[in-house]
Amino acid sequence: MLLRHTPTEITDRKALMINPAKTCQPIGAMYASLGIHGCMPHSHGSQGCCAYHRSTLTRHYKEPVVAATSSFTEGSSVFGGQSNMLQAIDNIFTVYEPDIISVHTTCLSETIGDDLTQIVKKAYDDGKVPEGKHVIYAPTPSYVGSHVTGFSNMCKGIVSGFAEKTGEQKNQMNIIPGFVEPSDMAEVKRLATEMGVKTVLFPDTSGVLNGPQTGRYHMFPKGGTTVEELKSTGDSMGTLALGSFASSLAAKFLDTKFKVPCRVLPLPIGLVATDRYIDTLRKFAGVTVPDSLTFERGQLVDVMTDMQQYLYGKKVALFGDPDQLIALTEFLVTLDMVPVHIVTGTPGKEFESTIADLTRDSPVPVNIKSHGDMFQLHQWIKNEPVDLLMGNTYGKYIARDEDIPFVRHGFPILDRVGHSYFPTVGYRGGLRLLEQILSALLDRKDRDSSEESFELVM
Amino acid sequence: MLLRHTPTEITDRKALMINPAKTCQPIGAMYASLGIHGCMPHSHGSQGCCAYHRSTLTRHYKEPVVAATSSFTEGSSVFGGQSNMLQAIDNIFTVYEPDIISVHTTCLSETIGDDLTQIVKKAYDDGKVPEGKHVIYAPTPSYVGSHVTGFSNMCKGIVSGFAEKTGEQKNQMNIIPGFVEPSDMAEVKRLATEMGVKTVLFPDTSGVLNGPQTGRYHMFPKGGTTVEELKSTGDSMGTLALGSFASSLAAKFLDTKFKVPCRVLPLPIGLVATDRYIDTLRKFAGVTVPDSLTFERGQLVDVMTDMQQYLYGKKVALFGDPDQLIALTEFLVTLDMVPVHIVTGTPGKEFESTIADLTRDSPVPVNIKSHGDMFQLHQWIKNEPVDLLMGNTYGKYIARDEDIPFVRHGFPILDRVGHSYFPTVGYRGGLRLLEQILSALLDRKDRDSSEESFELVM
Amino acid sequence: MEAPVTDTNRTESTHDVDLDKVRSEILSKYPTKVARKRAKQILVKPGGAGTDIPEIGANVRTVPGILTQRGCCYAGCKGVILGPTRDVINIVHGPIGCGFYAWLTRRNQTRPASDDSPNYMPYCFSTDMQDENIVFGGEKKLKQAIQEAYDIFHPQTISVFSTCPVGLIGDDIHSVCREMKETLGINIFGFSCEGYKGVSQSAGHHIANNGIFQHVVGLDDTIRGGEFRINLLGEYNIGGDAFEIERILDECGISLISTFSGNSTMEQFANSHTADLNVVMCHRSITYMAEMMEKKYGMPWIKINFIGARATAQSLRKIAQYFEDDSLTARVEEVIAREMPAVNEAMEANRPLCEGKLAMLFVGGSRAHHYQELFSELGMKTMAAGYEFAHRDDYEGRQVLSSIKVDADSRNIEELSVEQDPDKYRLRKTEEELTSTGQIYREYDGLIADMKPNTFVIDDISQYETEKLIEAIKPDVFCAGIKEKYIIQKSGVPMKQLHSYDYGGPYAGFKGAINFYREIARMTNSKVWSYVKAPWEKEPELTATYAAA
Amino acid sequence: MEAPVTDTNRTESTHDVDLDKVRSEILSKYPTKVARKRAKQILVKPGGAGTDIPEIGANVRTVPGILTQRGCCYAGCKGVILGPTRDVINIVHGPIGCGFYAWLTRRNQTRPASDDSPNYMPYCFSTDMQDENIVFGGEKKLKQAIQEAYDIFHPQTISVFSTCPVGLIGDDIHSVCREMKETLGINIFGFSCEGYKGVSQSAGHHIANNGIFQHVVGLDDTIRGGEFRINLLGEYNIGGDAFEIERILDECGISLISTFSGNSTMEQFANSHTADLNVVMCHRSITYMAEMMEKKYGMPWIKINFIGARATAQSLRKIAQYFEDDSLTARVEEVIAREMPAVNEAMEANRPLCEGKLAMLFVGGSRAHHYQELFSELGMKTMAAGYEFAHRDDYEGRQVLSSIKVDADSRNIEELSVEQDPDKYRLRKTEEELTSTGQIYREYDGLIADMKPNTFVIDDISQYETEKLIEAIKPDVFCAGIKEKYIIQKSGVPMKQLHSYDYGGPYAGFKGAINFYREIARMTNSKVWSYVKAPWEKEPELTATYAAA
Repeated sequence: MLLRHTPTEITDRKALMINPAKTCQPIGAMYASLGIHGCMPHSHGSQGCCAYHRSTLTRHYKEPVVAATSSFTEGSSVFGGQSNMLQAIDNIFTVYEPDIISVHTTCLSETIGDDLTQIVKKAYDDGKVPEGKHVIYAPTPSYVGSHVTGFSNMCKGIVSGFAEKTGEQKNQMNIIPGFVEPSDMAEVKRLATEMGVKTVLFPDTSGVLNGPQTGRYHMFPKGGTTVEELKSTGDSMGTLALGSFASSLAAKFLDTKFKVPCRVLPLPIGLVATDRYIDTLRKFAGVTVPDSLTFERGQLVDVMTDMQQYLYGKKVALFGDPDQLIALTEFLVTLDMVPVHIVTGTPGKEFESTIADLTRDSPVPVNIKSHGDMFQLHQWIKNEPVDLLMGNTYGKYIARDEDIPFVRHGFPILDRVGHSYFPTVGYRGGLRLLEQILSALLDRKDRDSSEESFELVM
Repeated sequence: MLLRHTPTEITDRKALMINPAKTCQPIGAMYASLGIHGCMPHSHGSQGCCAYHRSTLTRHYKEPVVAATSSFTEGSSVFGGQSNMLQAIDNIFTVYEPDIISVHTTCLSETIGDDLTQIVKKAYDDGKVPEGKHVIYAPTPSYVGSHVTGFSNMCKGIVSGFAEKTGEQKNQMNIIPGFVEPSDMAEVKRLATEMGVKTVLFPDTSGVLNGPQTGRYHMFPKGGTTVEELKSTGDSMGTLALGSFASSLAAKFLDTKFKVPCRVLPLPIGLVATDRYIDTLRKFAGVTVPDSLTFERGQLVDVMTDMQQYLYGKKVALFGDPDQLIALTEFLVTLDMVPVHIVTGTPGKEFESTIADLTRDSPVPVNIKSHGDMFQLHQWIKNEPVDLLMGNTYGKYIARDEDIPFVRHGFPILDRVGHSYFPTVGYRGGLRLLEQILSALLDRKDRDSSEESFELVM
Repeated sequence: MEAPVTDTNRTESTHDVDLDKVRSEILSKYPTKVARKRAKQILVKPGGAGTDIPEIGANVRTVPGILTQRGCCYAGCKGVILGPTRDVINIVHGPIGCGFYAWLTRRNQTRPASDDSPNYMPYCFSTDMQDENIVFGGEKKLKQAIQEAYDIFHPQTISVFSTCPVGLIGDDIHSVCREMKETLGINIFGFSCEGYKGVSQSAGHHIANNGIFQHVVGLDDTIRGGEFRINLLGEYNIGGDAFEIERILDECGISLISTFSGNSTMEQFANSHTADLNVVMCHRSITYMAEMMEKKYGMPWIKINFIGARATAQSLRKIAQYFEDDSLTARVEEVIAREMPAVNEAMEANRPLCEGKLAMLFVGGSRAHHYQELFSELGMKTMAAGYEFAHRDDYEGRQVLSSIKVDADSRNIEELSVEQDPDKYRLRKTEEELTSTGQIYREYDGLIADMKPNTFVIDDISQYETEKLIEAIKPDVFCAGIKEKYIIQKSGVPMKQLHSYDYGGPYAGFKGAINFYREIARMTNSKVWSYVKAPWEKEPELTATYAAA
Repeated sequence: MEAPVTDTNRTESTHDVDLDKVRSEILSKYPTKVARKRAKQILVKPGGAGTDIPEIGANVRTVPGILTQRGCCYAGCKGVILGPTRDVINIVHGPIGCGFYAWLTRRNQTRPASDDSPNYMPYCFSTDMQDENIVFGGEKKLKQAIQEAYDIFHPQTISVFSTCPVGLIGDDIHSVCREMKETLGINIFGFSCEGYKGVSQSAGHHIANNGIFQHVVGLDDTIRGGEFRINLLGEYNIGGDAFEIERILDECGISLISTFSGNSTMEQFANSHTADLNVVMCHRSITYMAEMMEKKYGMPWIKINFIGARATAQSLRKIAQYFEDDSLTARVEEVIAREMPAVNEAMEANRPLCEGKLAMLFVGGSRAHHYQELFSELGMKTMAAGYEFAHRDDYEGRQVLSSIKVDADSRNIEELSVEQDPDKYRLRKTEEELTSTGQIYREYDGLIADMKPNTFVIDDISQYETEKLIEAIKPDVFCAGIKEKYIIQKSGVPMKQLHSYDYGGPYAGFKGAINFYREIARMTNSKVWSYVKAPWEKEPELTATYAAA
């Protein structure tokens, strides 16, 4: 056994987190910043943070991930990081020539109490920011929330750094896609485009973190939301925030500050959540849903009805980010599957009540935990085994020990490819998820069948 | 062992086929006919043929597959099937109201010597074919070629039944996509559309054999090439035939009869073959390849370069249809993989020479066989084991016995979903294939790793 | 060709649909000649008790061009009867398709005695006839194929199946088989089961029965098993049904000498004439065998049914009744008592989810009859049923056998003339002894007798009729085969394959009943069907631009 | 920020690139202050023999905003040195990220003695500090976390790692550890390895060495193993390197008392002072330990290297030389003779595929030096190399140690004052005895000495410099870490991770050399790189409408 020391008996823990189902804010902020065109993320802290975040993002996307750091030393930790950051801004604009530097903090600079607003102002005042270039920022203390919180904070940092109101409303919708894959962001946009709705989608890492091999390295590839688009978000008809944990903060900011009305929806993973996204967009933008989307929807329903026997009643354990889990849980319930253990590392009581509501008709008791960990999930599984495990790559240890079919979903996925190219949002994404779930279950069936029950037609 | 009687020692067989890698012509013709809008395929033979073909297509697509039959009795077998077919045409137009009936023969009616040209003429002459409706046909003797041959013959039947030349050239290309999935047909079309090339793609089973669940059954769904489009094929700028075994016959017919110039290309599976398709279309139609396609291409190359270590030198056994195998072999060679055993059941010497040419730089001897069978493939594998097996669902028996990672590809796939929704042609299709191959290899790696070498990051 | 989506909460009202009107509407679409023919095959079972069983058109040709569920003679012979037997090499003589389509597609499970016992079922053997074989004849190739099969596999038995062109070109497979049997010294025989013979699979069943009876049954006189020795006829072990029946019989102390044909071997067939009783599941496909064995070897047969918990209990009691042994009777009752609590528990758990819902069953053989047991145990009504390839006796009962006219299609299927075997005939019980057991032998009352009043009985239902039935009656579950499955589901009606069980089963016996209850409860209560309509289809109007709260 | 695609057949010409010009171009982009700093860290090794080793800037701060390969002190302490030991519960005291990122990401393989031997490496333990812990202090939570870890797992050892905010808020982890050690009666100790300490991972190595030396080494005096007893220092068992070295040592009859730290246990560390010789792989990260052990316990150390087949053979001979035992020498030669044929065969097979090609190596520790062995065995030239976190002695050799100025960043890292242990000190060999073995102890000549003339040596290379180097020199393979991997590959240059080996390895020892030859041959000869350009990019002009043949 790989996790040989995990006991079946569950004891209460108050202080020790074991095998977390989250990581810290700055990496989420870095990811969000990469979804802005021409943007260099900057980590205001010691250089290990930046190295770790770049490594993790790189392993997940198998793509270049650049970001700079203030490279704090013991001295800066005592006297504050202003000088490091000013120096960094100067060097970055000189050497790497981005259009934007997007600064996020770390536990270190937050504990010291560095004031980003003041430092950034000083950078502008001191002429460290070349004409037409920008520095935006967000506080992302690692000891609050999770990587999802950091993403959320940076989304707000982006709009608070760029959004303007000209007074002339634009016939466009803002869409904040949430902490999802580049492929998902592209798919969210494609669905809107298919409906004839013009969108400003931000952040947008498609084309950035799933870019082509061209034989030339571009530090700032073609993808990402442009400054011009971001500025226009204050003039949009409305904002759709997908995933309340990751996206509602920025949407509410635009609502409060610029009176751009917002709707917060779950991530459009699965049939019902995608329906909700499409239908909300339809009503918001006053458009008709084209037959092409109704067709895609029908294909998903078709596979759901055709394959229902393999899904019905199958118990699932899930871990990951709250927005993902809420949408996945709803999808699984829609499929007549039974999510029984659901853990996110991200704190937030609304997570537990939302999941409880989605699973209220469950035939068996459901274990739900926010700010939980994978150690607890594993113990739950030992006490109540499941037919399927869904989560990021770390789940493979539980899957192997407990011999459970495993579908990789979420962040990070470090040992397979595909997630950044094929969406799991939208109807097509639902089909992909369904294919993955079915393959996992049917592969297991094939593996475990006796010779007499090993069959050709399933 | 499931195939416990398969010996390692290979003996020469001249008469007994064991575990075929093909089936018979009529099913290919039925599949092609389903790609015509408003068309009822009709099997001129005893009713078992039709039942078997419908069953097999249904199991593969998990969709309604309708087709009628002449329901031969012993009497018709002695006296000829003309009366059955005339009766059938009358009944079909009356009860099911298709726009077209597409007749193919069987070994039975071919052996009897029924003359379709004459019978169809009689149907028209006798007023059995309502105004504006059509009967087209193709001879598809089961004892010649394979299901691919039947598809090819019906493609020719379609153009010979519909194509016209008005003398006024249309700014459009004919594309014959070959015996591929509905998803592939849609993708072939999407690529052309993305290039700004207007196409008549036929047959086109997308939307027919991967249709939506809408709560209403439509015997003749929206998909399929229309009569109007088919008529216009004689006026097109040119024809691209994808897959010489399945598509060249119809293309050459259009070339010979209507002077529509044709190019026969391998199926656009994998990088190089898709390049060839795109570039040929570019030159043929005089268009520029849009950045969006160069981007998709670059994504595929990116995964190929990033994941190369997992692919390099891996030995693969393949079986299936010749057009598929030719394209797959080229793709595998492009990936630095090593196809070592390649079997198609379809006869045709050019298959062996084409594959031999593609694998001429192979580091190991390559076994190639046209008109071969899976029994021989299995024996080859026993003598020279492989790292991966690719083929239709029947391959699962070999994969289990020999414990080989298995990627389902080809026809029929009876125990998984996905093939009809997600293409394997084009660059996106290449990504999907690559993901499937990598997952198969990495899943195996995970399974076989000792605990000490079981790892998080791959 | 459209059937509307089924809405929920509508089962009550549909009990009152005027079926005669539906029937007329269906027939009105057909050309006159077709309508006249189909009219005989579409019955509405009259209301009121004690009414006579009406006559139905059955085992007649399908009209060309009318989409049928039916297959061919070869399918019935090779696919159904001979397919499930593992120790024989079945060579299909013909073009490749026939062999290919019957290769592993029927879910006949089999359990070889050991890891090296023969099991050729995962293999497909074909002569793959080519052009030149059609022109110059295929006998030589067939002979060579048999030789190659022997050289590679050394089987005890090889059988050969003729496909359509073989009959036409005149290959004499039987003489080839005789010659090779002599040469190789193993049992080799052939079936002239060309696809065009008869009007459905049924012809193939008969041909298969004849072949096995002539070439295999009676070859081995060894007495095996215990005191109560039976053959199970017409159980093909789809999804493991036979395994469950074997389990139950074993627990009752009843020895199963052979099953025709599921989890079966030629060895068992050869020995089957030594049993004391034949019990028949599928009345259509295998009763030939029961009758021939009774004539030649002297054992009687009874119709039983292991589909449905009550039917299973009843069938066990019938077997015990035949043997008239108190210990057996006691043991049977013990087994029933042990098995029924779990069955009842499952029944009670699932019945509330299914009660009052409507089913339709259109499958071949006896299943459209047998499965009504399970639906009735769930409180569901079978609103329409019919067979794919039945004869009138399957519908109306064996009492009509003598009144069935033999038409041209049936006349061509050989009826073996069977005599008492001079050595091996052994009368198990005299007629008086049989009568004194208190039950009736060699009898079957057919499907219609068990149907509720005001229901449809339809023979060889067409695709068009299927759509119309669904439209009119809106069943909650529809049972048929793979060709029908997705057509029906596209109408929003869950469909259960009763040929292949959709990779489910077993459904026979006690455990099978539990499986089936759960399966039907799942199908008729699954949430997925409620998502068929998109929100914008339900509420298409647009409320201007959205105003935020 | 673009580097052009590499074309093929260009390696010859790039040997002649004017590196000084390249260097000037690189520096010209930087702001003056930065350029001045980087100028000291970017050397062109002069041509001509016998030239002095130039001085290089190393172990100095990275300029803020300049993209660096470097990590932090915590990464060096927890990630590198303490990570690979399986029988200790490592609790990271801080917000969750630090624990999360160091969780299973370094491919340190480990092989517990049995299925129930402790192995906590797949676990991540953290106090997951929240807001309130930052405000009110985290000591209480840490104490509770230790208690919970003990209650659930009952480990023999627990260690604690401070992350950035812990140092700032003043949590005294050492007193918590002392208290809990007393309470629980197991070994518990902490590391003040806050991320901001020092200028790179290097600070963390030193802190880790100090901690293990103070709290573990010397606890167990049992004499284990055979006649020739060594510790292997600086081998972290990435991809199984340590397993291969263990195999070779075992075949030579050399007992490995402990490895610092790969496939390692606290039990072995506790016992390590009983060995007779320390052999050092990674000069940067672990020589502290060798020096402290020599002072306190009396065993000498030598620098060895198991990367490269010749280097492996050489290292084995050096060990044998120390022990001055004929039988050991003979056995070592035997092993080398047995292993080399396969190595030579692989070398000869792959060398023609690699010969003349160019490599660049920028990895931390000693690997940028060691791996030049393997490239040279393949006939490849290393055109540029440098370290991520080295000090001047790693480049210039230990002779410069005394001349290195201690700056503010280094001064804060504690230098333990070590004395001879009154009881356990045992001088293994006198200086004379050491000299008479014919080799030099406590010595390392550094990377620069082994570089070919006209090559680059660059300390703490930046992303910008990496791009410029690739553009100018167009290497055939580039070695660095995960952050660099895809940036380099986007330029069309195959990239080999020499931290994690890209899920490859082992590359140490004889078998490792064979693996590496094959890997590099694959990378530099793979077809995939030839497909980077689309046909329409190569031949963009259009030839009107296509005319068919």
